[in-house]
Amino acid sequence: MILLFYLFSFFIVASSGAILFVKNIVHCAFLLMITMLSISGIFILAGADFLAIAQIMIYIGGILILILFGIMLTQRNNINQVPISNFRTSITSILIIGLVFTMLITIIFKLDSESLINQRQELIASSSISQIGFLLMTQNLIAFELIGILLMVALMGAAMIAAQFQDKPIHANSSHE
Amino acid sequence: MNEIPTTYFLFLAAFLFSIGLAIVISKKNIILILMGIELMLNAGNINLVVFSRSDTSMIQGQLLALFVLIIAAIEASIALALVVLIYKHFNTLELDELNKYKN
Amino acid sequence: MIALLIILPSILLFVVIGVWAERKISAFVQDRYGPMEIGYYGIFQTIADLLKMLQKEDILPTKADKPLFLIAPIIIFTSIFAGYAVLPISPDIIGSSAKVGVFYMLTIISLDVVGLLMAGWGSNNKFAIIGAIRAVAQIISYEIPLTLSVLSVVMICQTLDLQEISYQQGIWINWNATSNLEANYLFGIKALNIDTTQIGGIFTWNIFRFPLLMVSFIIFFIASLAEANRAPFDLPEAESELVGGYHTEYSGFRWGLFMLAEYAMMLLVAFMGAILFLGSWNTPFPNIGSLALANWTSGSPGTFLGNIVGFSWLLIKTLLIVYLQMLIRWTYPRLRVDQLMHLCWKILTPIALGIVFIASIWRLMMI
Amino acid sequence: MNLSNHTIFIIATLNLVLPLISFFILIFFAKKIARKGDWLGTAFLGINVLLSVILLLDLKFSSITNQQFLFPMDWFSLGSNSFRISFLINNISILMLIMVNTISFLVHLYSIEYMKGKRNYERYFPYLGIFTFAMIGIVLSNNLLLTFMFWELVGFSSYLLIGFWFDKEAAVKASKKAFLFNRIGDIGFLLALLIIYINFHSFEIEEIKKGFSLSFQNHALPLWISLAGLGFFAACVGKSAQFPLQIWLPDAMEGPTPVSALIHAATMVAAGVYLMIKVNFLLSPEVKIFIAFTGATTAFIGAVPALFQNDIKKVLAYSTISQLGYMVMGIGFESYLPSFFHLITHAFFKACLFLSVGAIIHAMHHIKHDLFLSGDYYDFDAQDMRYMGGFYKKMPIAFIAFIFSSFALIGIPLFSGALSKEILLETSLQWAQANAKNGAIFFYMIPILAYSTLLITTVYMFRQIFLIFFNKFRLAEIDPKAENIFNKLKENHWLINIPLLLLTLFSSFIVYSYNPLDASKGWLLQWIGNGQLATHFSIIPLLLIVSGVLIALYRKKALLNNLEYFKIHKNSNTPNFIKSIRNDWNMDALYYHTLVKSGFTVSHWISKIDSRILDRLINFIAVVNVIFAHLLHWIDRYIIDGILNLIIRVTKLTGYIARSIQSGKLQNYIVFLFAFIALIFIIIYYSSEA
Repeated sequence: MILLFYLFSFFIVASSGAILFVKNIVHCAFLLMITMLSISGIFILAGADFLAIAQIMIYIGGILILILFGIMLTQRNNINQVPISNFRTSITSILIIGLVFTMLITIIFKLDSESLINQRQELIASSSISQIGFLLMTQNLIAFELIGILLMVALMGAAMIAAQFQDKPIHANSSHE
Repeated sequence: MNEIPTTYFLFLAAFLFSIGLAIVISKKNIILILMGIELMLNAGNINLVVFSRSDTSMIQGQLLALFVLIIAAIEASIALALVVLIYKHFNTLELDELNKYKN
Repeated sequence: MIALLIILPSILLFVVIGVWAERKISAFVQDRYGPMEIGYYGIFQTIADLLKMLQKEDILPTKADKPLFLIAPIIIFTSIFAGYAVLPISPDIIGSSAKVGVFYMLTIISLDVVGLLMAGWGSNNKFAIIGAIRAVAQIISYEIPLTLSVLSVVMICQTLDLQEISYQQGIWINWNATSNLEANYLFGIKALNIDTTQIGGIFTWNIFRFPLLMVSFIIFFIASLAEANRAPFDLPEAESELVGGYHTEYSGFRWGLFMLAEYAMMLLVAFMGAILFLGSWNTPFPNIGSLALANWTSGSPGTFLGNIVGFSWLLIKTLLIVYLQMLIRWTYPRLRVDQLMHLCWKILTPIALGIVFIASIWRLMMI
Repeated sequence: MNLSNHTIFIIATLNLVLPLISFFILIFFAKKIARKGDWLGTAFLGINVLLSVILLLDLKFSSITNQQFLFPMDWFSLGSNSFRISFLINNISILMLIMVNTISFLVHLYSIEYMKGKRNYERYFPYLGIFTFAMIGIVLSNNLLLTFMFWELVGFSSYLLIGFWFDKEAAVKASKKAFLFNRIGDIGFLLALLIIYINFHSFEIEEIKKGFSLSFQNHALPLWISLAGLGFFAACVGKSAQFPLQIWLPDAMEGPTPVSALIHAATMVAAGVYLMIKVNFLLSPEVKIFIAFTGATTAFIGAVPALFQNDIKKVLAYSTISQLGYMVMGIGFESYLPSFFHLITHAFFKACLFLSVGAIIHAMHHIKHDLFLSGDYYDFDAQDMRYMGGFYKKMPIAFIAFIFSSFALIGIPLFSGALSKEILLETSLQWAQANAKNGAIFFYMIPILAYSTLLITTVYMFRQIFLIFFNKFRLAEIDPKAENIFNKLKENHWLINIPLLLLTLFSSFIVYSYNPLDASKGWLLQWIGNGQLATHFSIIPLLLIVSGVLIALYRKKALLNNLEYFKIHKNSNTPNFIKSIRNDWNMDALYYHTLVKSGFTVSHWISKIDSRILDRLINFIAVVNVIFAHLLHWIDRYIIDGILNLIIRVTKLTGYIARSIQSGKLQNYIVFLFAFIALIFIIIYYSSEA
């Protein structure tokens, strides 16, 4: 169990860290896939099996594909030319990230470990799916409905924007700019 | 079944969050920044799921994480549609380039 | 572990036989012989082809994105093979009896999509990328009716666990239960008051528990064809337009992996169809009074016989579906892209949605 | 014929509104309408005449005697006070209405021919319309404030019409003079209105009457009310050209002749008298005596200059002043009905006089025009009687009209003036007798002035008749060519003659009374006054008239001889006092020397004080100010500005720093966001630690 955790953690750390340094944006996207898969593994280890599958479904089946499509539609001219961030921004970002990371770690160390004891062990053994379904349909029904509406509206909006893009004759290529 | 300590997950999430933040701050491509944002959201999700283990009766953490997932999907769909549109208009996705069109 | 040991060889075997069967079926459809030379009725033709293929040079295009190009076929095959993990192949043998089995199966297909994109992009070939994009668009679109039709089954069965779904469709419905015994009724309607729990057979299959699932099964079948990029939905690899689609640049063993993945996918969706709609590993024969055909044609779970018989029934059903897939491939013309989308969004999806809706009401009549 | 109240109200309102409509139509669209819309205005007035005749008949033959209709309506509300206005229709106002409408209509008709081809023709008829509207407003209104408004409107339209030929300097000056003199009276009106409102909280005459009878039934009138009455009388003095404000009226003759006929003879000047009749209950006995004296004085003072006038219209103007004096005198005697009666008769015969004189002037203008066409331009005054003569043969209708109406003016029996004037003269004598009982002989001054005015009137009217109609055409003596033209002169157009003939009819006794010698039994006085006046015909006026005629005949040669001097010397050897009398007793000069000059002197001194003392003081203050300002400037420049500049610099610096943060780059914002989160965390962390 703990070994699996270390394995997934390693994948997460390695792949997400690699995104920072890899210059090919498509590779970044596939590294992201590995990260997501590993995160879903972490979810399973944390006892959220439904969420893990949902993670794969939404992130890999949805968002990652969208990102890849975005990349493919926009990177045809300069496939491998992701500009490297300049020195100043690197320094500031390293500083900031170091600060934030230190902060988070400090907070975690300060946490009261007593309160973090896993109190749902017997539940984790089984699946959380029926409970999620039950809660979604009772206590969180409004949120559930609202997010459904929101999702539909967003998809329609995205389709509208994309349709706009299609209607326009492609003239924005270099000659004008 | 030896239980994985909660703090391990938290460390992982903190790391993931920092990486996401780093990507958001340092990268210049909009799509990469989006990826960074997704990573940060995932870090949050890990925390939610893990804290949900300490919840005796409910699994509110998991529910919230589920909603976060859906919101992330919405955000990504809209954002990528916009990205495509931006690319069509300016023929670039580099923030520094786009900054020229600010005015 | 047993499941892996059974499934992996059987997939390989299936591919070998499947390719031969395909050729034979196409020959049958086109009223010719097909491969006849090697082995009895050319049964070893595929093995010969396989040997030839393995000897081929593994070509890596210069401008290709090397890591993506190399990893893509592996990811595709792995993801599809991962789908077999939750497949119950007999009352006892299952890779992982995950509670979210159906969901997992559907999810795995998304991973396949990523692999396709990697292959298309990595080849740095315009046929490949167009093929990949077509494939992805098609797969993502047909995931909707597929998922909806599966969802209607889930509505009736009230579980995502494939093994549990399997148990529900036969006489062993209460095998594992210690309390609150479940019961099956004719057409799932309790009001009819015809208890089919011990009759079993075809009467307890899902398409009988909720007859509209027959329609749902057809939708599932059509969508699964599209998911597997099979004709008449083989636009991503339409030879006349795109040469070889996303695997244009592949050769040798890696091309073999694609082939393997395709047939594995066929088999996987066929398994799924059989499990979800056609009673899984349950016998089709019902107990009619003292003529206990169901009991006679299925061993009780936990016994060796039971597993063997169950696996046989499942395999028969699955192979029938595969046969149907192949027959369709060689009889139906390919769809245009707009027809493809029209079929998906304007015909299948609304019907599937309607069935989900009705299923949710039907379920209320079952309890 | 009994019309319902509603119908009467509608007819009255129509009467009021029709001229206004004609005004609005003509002022905006006259140029676009055929004949510049003269027919439209005339037609509207014709309808008005018909309507007022209907009203008259209705009232005259209604079963109720002395019927009156009051039409109150709410005008506007101020707070809780709703302000009401009302129309009053009784026998007096209906007679006024008939008079105003008829004369206005006839003048309209007359003007169509008389004003034909004159410049600004399109403006003439709208002006007449607005004047008629205002006049009818005064007649109908039973509300003092409303009356005042119409009163001012009358003054304004009179101003417009006097200055109708605004390119003539004299006309402009005359119009201004008339306007300003009217204002003096109007101040009295306004003050009176204020007093009335303070005392009675209303402008409604009916309500004032009610309040008045409640408060002062058997008491002497308080001073305030007397003053109010005096104020109204001041308004009357201004409008009706009473002494000492009468001098605007002769100058007003600069307006077109029909206008003079309508406004400065018949209607507007009568408004003052009409107002006095309306508010007579406010007049205290002292005020009445004052009014009587003023009226008598005006009658006399107006009559004398007429003796010496050469301008054909000015004679009539002075006679108007004189006759108005009679009316006002009548008010002073409390004999309102005779005054009103005289007002009516005077209106008709004076209009007739003016119109017939207008016919003569029209002819003279023709002659002047033809002379100009024959190439011999000779600039002479077409209104100067000394050039006229012998017109009776050429223009018999004008002659008859003039003779009849002048006889009416003099008061010769059988003519309308005799009926009304007789009563006034008689009353003056009775009044003097009544007042002089206590030995106050000076009250006899009034009958003496009145009777002597009668004599003078006879003389100047006969003089005018001689000058215009008899003898020979004197212009021909100066310019022989005029003889031919004069001989070819024809009778005037029927549009001029028909009004003349109609007015001539109205100048005869028959319209007012069947008894030519006693009007008190006539229908008019019977109707309006219930025949309470018991007057008898006396011989004195008749004797005076006969002697006046004799004097005129005797002095005929002398009067005509005047012309010989005129031919050569042009007025040179006229005695000074006659000159001064001719110039209205030199009152213009008097006003100039007393009021204007003293005003100038005072203002001169004031300006001296201004420049010597005030200016220096101000200069000194200014210098001090400048010094102070310099000081302030220094403070401003170096201290306040310095602080301000410091603030600006600091702000600039801050802004520069802040701007560098606000780069518009999202990533920078995120950096700052997290940096600050970390900062806050550190602060909280270490503070909780400690």
